Amino acid sequence: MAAVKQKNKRKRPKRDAEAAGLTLVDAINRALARAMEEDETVIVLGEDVGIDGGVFRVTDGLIARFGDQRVLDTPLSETLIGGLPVGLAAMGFRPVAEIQFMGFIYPVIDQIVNHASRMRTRTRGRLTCPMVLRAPYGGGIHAPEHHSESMEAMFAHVPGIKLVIPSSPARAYGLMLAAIRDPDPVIFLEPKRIYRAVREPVSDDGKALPLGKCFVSRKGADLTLVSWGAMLKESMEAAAALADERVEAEVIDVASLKPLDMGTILASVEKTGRCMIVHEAPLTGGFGAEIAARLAGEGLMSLLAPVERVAGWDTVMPLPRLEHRYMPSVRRILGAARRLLEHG
Amino acid sequence: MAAVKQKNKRKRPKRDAEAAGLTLVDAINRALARAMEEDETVIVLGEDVGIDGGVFRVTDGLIARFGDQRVLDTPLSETLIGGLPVGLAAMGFRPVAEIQFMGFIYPVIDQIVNHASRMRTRTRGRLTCPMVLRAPYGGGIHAPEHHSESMEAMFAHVPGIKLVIPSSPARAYGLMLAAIRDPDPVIFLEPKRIYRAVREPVSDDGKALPLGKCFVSRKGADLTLVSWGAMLKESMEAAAALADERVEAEVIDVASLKPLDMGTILASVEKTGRCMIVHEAPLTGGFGAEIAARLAGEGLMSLLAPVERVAGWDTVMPLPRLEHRYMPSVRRILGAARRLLEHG
Amino acid sequence: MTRVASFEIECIGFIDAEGKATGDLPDFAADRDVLVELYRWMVLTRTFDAKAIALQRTGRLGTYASTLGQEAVSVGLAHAMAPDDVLLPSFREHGAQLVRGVTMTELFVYWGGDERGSDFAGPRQDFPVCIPVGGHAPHAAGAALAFKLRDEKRVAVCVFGDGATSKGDVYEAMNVAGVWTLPAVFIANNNQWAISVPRRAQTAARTLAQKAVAAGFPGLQVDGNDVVAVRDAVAGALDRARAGDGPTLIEAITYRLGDHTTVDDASRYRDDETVGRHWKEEPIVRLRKYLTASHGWTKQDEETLIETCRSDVEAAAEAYLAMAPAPVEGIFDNLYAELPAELREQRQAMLAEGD
Amino acid sequence: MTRVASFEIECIGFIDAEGKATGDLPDFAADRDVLVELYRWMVLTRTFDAKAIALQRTGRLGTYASTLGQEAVSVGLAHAMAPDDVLLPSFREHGAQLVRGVTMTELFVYWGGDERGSDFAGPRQDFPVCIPVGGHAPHAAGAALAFKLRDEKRVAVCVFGDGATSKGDVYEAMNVAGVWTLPAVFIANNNQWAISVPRRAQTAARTLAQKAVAAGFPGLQVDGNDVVAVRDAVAGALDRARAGDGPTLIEAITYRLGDHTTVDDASRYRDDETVGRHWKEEPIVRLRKYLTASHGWTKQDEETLIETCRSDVEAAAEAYLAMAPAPVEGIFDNLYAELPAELREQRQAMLAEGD
Ligand SMILES: Cc1ncc(C[n+]2csc(CCOP(=O)(O)OP(=O)(O)O)c2C)c(N)n1
Ligand SMILES: Cc1ncc(C[n+]2csc(CCOP(=O)(O)OP(=O)(O)O)c2C)c(N)n1
Ligand SMILES: [Mg+2]
Ligand SMILES: [Mg+2]
Repeated sequence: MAAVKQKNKRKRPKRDAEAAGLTLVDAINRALARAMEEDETVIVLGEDVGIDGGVFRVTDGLIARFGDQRVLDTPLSETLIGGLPVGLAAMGFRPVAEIQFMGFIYPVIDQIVNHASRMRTRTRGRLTCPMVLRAPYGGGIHAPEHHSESMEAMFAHVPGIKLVIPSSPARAYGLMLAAIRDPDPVIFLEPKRIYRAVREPVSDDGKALPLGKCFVSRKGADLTLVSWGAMLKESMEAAAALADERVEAEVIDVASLKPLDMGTILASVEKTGRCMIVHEAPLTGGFGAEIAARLAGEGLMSLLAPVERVAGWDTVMPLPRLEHRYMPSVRRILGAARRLLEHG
Repeated sequence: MAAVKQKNKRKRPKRDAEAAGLTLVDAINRALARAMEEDETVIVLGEDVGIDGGVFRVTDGLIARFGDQRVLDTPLSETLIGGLPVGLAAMGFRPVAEIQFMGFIYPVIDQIVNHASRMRTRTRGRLTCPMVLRAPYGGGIHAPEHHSESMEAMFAHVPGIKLVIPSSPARAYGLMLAAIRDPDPVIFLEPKRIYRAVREPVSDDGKALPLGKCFVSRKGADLTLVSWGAMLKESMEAAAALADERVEAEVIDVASLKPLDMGTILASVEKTGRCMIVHEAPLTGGFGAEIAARLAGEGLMSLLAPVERVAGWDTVMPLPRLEHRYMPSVRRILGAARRLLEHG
Repeated sequence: MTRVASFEIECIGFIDAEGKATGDLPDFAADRDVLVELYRWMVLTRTFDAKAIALQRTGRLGTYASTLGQEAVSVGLAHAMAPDDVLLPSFREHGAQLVRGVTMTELFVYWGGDERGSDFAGPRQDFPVCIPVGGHAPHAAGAALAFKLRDEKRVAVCVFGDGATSKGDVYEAMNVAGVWTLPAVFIANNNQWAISVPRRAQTAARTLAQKAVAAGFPGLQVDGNDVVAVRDAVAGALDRARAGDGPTLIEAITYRLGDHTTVDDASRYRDDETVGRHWKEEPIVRLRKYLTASHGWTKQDEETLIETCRSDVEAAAEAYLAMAPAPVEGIFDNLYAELPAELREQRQAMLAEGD
Repeated sequence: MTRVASFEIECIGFIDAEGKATGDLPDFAADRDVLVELYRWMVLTRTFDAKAIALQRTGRLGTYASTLGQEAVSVGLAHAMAPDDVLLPSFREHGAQLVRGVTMTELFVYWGGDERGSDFAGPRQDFPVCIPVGGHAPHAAGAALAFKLRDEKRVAVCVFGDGATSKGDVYEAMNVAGVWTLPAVFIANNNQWAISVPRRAQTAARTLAQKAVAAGFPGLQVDGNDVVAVRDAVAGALDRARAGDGPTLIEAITYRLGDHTTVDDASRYRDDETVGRHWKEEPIVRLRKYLTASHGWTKQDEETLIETCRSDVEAAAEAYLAMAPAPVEGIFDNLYAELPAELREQRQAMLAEGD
C-alpha cells in the first residue's frame, strides 16, 4: 500500500514474441488483467506481486496499470495470505492471492479447510468466499529445497473448494478467468516447469473455459493416458512415441481436479480398456489414486488391464542433482504403457 | 513449566473398572506412562495436557507422576506444537505432542511436510525426528463446529512420516508404544467416538504392536471389508449382520495407513474377490482411494466386483443436528455389501 | 547506546468494583438511558447464558461456552459499534452478538447444532462465531481492507481471548493491519484462562495490550468488568480507525466465572476460593450499585428488568425448541453456489438412505 | 488512567562507517588477534560469496543467496557462540556457518543441489539452513527446551531476516521462549529487504527489536555493519540465556547489497543510487580502517589475507567440483531409519530405470 515508485522500465513482451504466441505466464497475466479490467472488485495480493511482478513475473505490469490499491504486496505472512482474502471476499471483493511457491502453501491449509471452503455452508449462503489462491508448483526446474513439491492431492480432498491445474497457455487463460468469476473458492496451481516452455496463440477475448471439465488433448483408441499440469508434456511425448509403434493413446488433461469430470475419463477407458494416470506428486495418496479408485468402481467392467499409476516416488523430493531421478519420465510412462498393452 | 498445584484429586480409574478392562483413553494413557517410565527422553506436550489431563483425559495423571518438566502445557500455538518437537527430537528427545482436535491440526502440516518428515533425509541422517503427533479425530459425538472432521488422507500423502490409527484399546496401547519407540515421525490419530465406547482387557506389559501391519479383525471368505479407527465398529456390526444372512465378511483393520500393509488386503481380496473400504473422511481423495487404486492395479485380477467405497460425503461435516446423515452407517455398508454380492 | 523507541501501556477504568466512580465519567455515561441500556444488555446476556446452560444440561443444546462474568466486555464493545461496522466474534461473545441484533433464537439454533443459526436476519454482514481460536483475525484484516479500499467509514471489530494472543495468525493479522493502517479494532477479552491454562502461562508479556507494540500500533488495557470503560475505550478505537489512523488493540481484563464450556470441569485446575474472589469484581453488580446510587435505580426497576429478560429468553427458547428440523439437503445445497454434477449422485444417495 | 508498563529499545554500535570508535570498545575488542580473526572471517565469507555467484553464473551451482554486505552480522553472531551451542540459520548465514565449522565445500555441495552438503562433519548438531522463511524458529524453541530440560548450559541461536519477523511461527516461537524462559537468542538480520518488499512495508513497528515486547523479553538493536557490536550484543544475550534469564531478540541493521538470489533482478525494485549509499556503510572496509589506524594493519597484511582466502575458496570449489555424484539410492535410503517394505519395490524400479 506504500506509494509505488515506477522503477520497472522493462517493456511488455515484444510484439513479435506475441505473434509467436503467449507463454503460460503471459496467459495468466493477461487473464488477471482482463478480469481486473472487467470487474473492479478483483484485486491481486501476495508477496512480491507488486513492483517485482511476482518472482515468475505472472503479475508483471499489473501494479503499473491498476495501481497499488488493487495490487498489494503483503508482508511475509502466508497464513494471512490465506485468511485475508476470506475477509475481503465476504465483504464483496474477488481477491486473487498468490503463494510464492507451493512449498510455502501449507500454513494456508487451515484457512482453506476451516474457513474459505465453508463460509457459504456455515452461514447458509449469507456470506460467501469467491477467492482464488494461486501458486506455482512442481519440480524439474532445479529450484532450491522446498520449491519443487506437488501436493495438489491435499486440496483435492477438501470439500467446498474447486481445484484447477492448467496444462497450456490457452487453458491457463480460460481457466483463470473461470476461477476468478466463480462464486466459490478456487485453488489454482500453476505448473512452473512449463511456465515458459511453450508459446501458443491465445486470444485475449475474455472467454472462460468451463471448470469441472476434462480436455481430450489427443484422441486414441488403444489406451488412455490421464494427466494434468506439466506432466501433460511427457504424456503427449509418450503418446507420440507410441504412435510410432502404431499404438494410439488417448491423452486426457484433467484440468479440474475438483470437481472431477469422471465421465470423460470413463468414456475413454470404456473405449480403450487400458488406463494410466501420470502425476509428479508422490504415488501414495496422490490424486491418481482417486481416479484409479473410480475406475476400480464404476469403471471396473471396462478394464482390460490393471490401472497403472506413474507418479513421483513416495519419497521427499530430492535436491536438484537427483530430481530427474524422481520425476516421472517419458521412459517410465512408456514402460507402463507396455505393461498395459501386454494384457489381454 | 509453571509450578503445578496438585489440585486434581480425582482418582485413577477404579479397580473394578480396570477389571472390566480399559477404554481406549485408558490404554493410551497407560502406554504414555509406560513409555515415559522406560525412557526419560519421552515428554508430553500440548494444550491442557498438564493438570487438566487433556480435554479427553488421555494424559490424566501424567503430570502428577512425571512432573511439569516432562508434561508441558504449551501456549495456544498449534504451529509451535508442530515445530517445537522437531527441535526437541533433533536434540535427543522423543516428544509426544498433542493437538487438541484434528480440526486444529492444519497449521501443523507445514512443520510436518517441510521439516519433521525430512529432517533425516535432508541431513543424510545426521539429525532425526523421532516425534509423535497425537490428535483425536472424527465425528459422531455431537461436538461443536470444526471438531468432527477426518482428514487423515492429507497425512497419508506425506513421504517420510508414518500414520497410525488404532481401533481398539489393545491396539491403541501397542501401537502407541511402537509410535513412541519409532525412530521417525509418527502421526497418531485417535478415533474419539470410541474413546470410551468399549472396554477390553489390556495388559500393561510394555509390548508394542508392529507398525506397518494390518490386523484381521474377523475372518471370512465372501467379501473383504477394509476400515480403520472408529469405523471398525460399524464394519464389524455389518459383518455380524451379514453373517446372519450366511455371508462371511473378512474385516481388516488397516491400523497403519503409512506404511501400508497392502499384502494382507490383497491376500484377502484374492480369496473373496469383493472389497469395500469404509471411512468417515470425505470420499474424494480419502485414503480409501489409495487402497482401491492398488486393487485396480496389482489386485485387479482378483476382483469379481467393482470396489465399493463407503465414506463421508464430499461435503463439509454438518453441525451435530445432521451429522448422523453424514456418517457412514451400518445400513450404508450393508447396501454396498449387497451391491458387491450381486456381481458374478 | 542510543534509545531508539519507547512505549507505554495505560489502563483505564471508571467505575470500580464497589460501583463507585473513580473519576470523571465519559460523556455518554452521563445519560441514564444509555447506562440502563448497557445494564439491560448485560442482564439479558446473563439470563440467556443461564438458560443455554440449562438447555444443554437437559440435552436440548450442544456444547456451550458460557460468558458468565464477561458481559461488560461483550456488551460494551458492541454497544460502541455503528450498525454497519462488522463484528468478528470468537465463540464467547453472545452479549456482543445480541447487541448487534443477532436474535437469541438464532444463538440457540447455532449452539443447538444447526447452521441456520449463523444466517443472521439482523446484522447480515457480521461474521459467524469462530471456533478455531484466532482464525478470524485475518478475516478482520481482510474486511477492514475492503472498507478502506472502498473508502467506507466502517470498522472491523475482532474479538478473541487471552489464549488467542499466542497464535501466529492473530499476530500476522495485527501486523498487516498496522502496516496498512487498516480500520480495525482488535479486542483481547482476557478472562484469565484458556481452558486450564492460566494467563501467566500463555505469555511472559506483562500485558496483552503490549502485543500491539510488535505490530506498530497502540495497545491499551481496560477494566473489562467496567462496561463504561469498555464502551469508552472501544469508541475511542473506532473513532481512530474511522479517522484513518489505523488499528488499536484493547485488552479487556475480566474473569471467566464459569467452566470453559459445558463439557469442562474447571474444578480440576482452579479452586473455588480464587473464583469467589473474582465474583466480587463482576460487572453487573457494580453497575447496579452505580445506577442505584447515582440514577435512582429501584428494586422495582430491577425486578421488572429481570422479569422482562426472563420472559424474552423463555420465548426465544420456545421458538428454538419449536423450530422445524433443518432440511437435510442443506448439507449439499449450501456447499457451492451450484452443486457440481459429480455430487448430485451423492446427494441422491443421502436422501434415499433416509434418517 | 494508570501506566501499567513501559518499554525502551536501545541501539548499540562501537565502530562507525568511517572506522572510528564512537566510545569505549568492549573488552574482547582490545585484542588485535580477535579483531583480525573477525576480519578474516568476513573477508573469507565475501570471497566465498563471490565464488559461489561465479559458479552459479557458469552453471556449476544452483540458485544461491548472496550475503554480500551482511558479513558482520553472520560472522559476529557465530563468533560469540560456544562450540556446543546450536545454530539455526536461515539461508543467508554462510558466514555464520563457516565460523561454526561448516566447510566451504559442504556449503558448495548444498547449494549445488546435493543433500550431503547438510551432513556437516564439524558442528554435528547445528541445523541445516531453513528455506521456508521462519520455519526454524519453533525448532530453536525446541532445541532450547531440550537444553533447559537437561540442564545443559547451551543456547539455541536462531537467525532470520526482516521479512521473517512477519511470520506467525516466528512469533509463536518467541512467545513460548519468553514464557518458558528458554535459553535462546533470536537474531533478526535486517537487511532492509524481503526480496522486493522493503522493511517499511513489512511492519509498522518502528524497530524490529520491539517484536520482543509482545513475547515479554528484551529486544535491542545493533549496528549490523559493526562486527564488534554484533559480537558484543550476541555475547551478552548468550550470557543472559546461559544464566537462565531467558531469550533476547537482537535486530541487526544492515543492508543487502546484492540481488536477493541469483535468480533475482533487484534493479526491478530499487535504484543503484540507494544501494550505492549503503556501500559506504558496509562492514569490511570500516573494520579494515579501524585495524589500520589502531592496530597497524598493513597493505601487506591485507594482500596476504586476500590471497589466503582466495586460495582457500578455490581449493574448496575444486574439491566440490571433483566430488563423485551422490548415490541415487540416497533418495530412499535416508527417508526412514529402515525402509518400509512397501517402498523396496519403488527403490528397485528407480534403480532399474537408470539415469
Ligand atoms: C486453534 C484452536 N486450538 C485449540 C482449540 C481448542 N480450544 C477451544 S477454546 C480454547 C481456549 C481458548 O482460550 P482463550 O483464547 O483465552 O478464549 P476463552 O475460551 O477463554 O474465551 C481452546 C484451546 C481451538 N478451538 N482452536
Ligand atoms: C515461508 C516462505 N515464504 C516465502 C518464501 C520465498 N522467499 C524466499 S526468501 C524471501 C524473503 C525473505 O526475506 P527476509 O526474511 O528479510 O530474509 P532475506 O532474504 O532478506 O535474508 C521470500 C519471500 C520462502 N522461502 N518461505
Ligand atoms: Mg481466555
Ligand atoms: Mg531481509
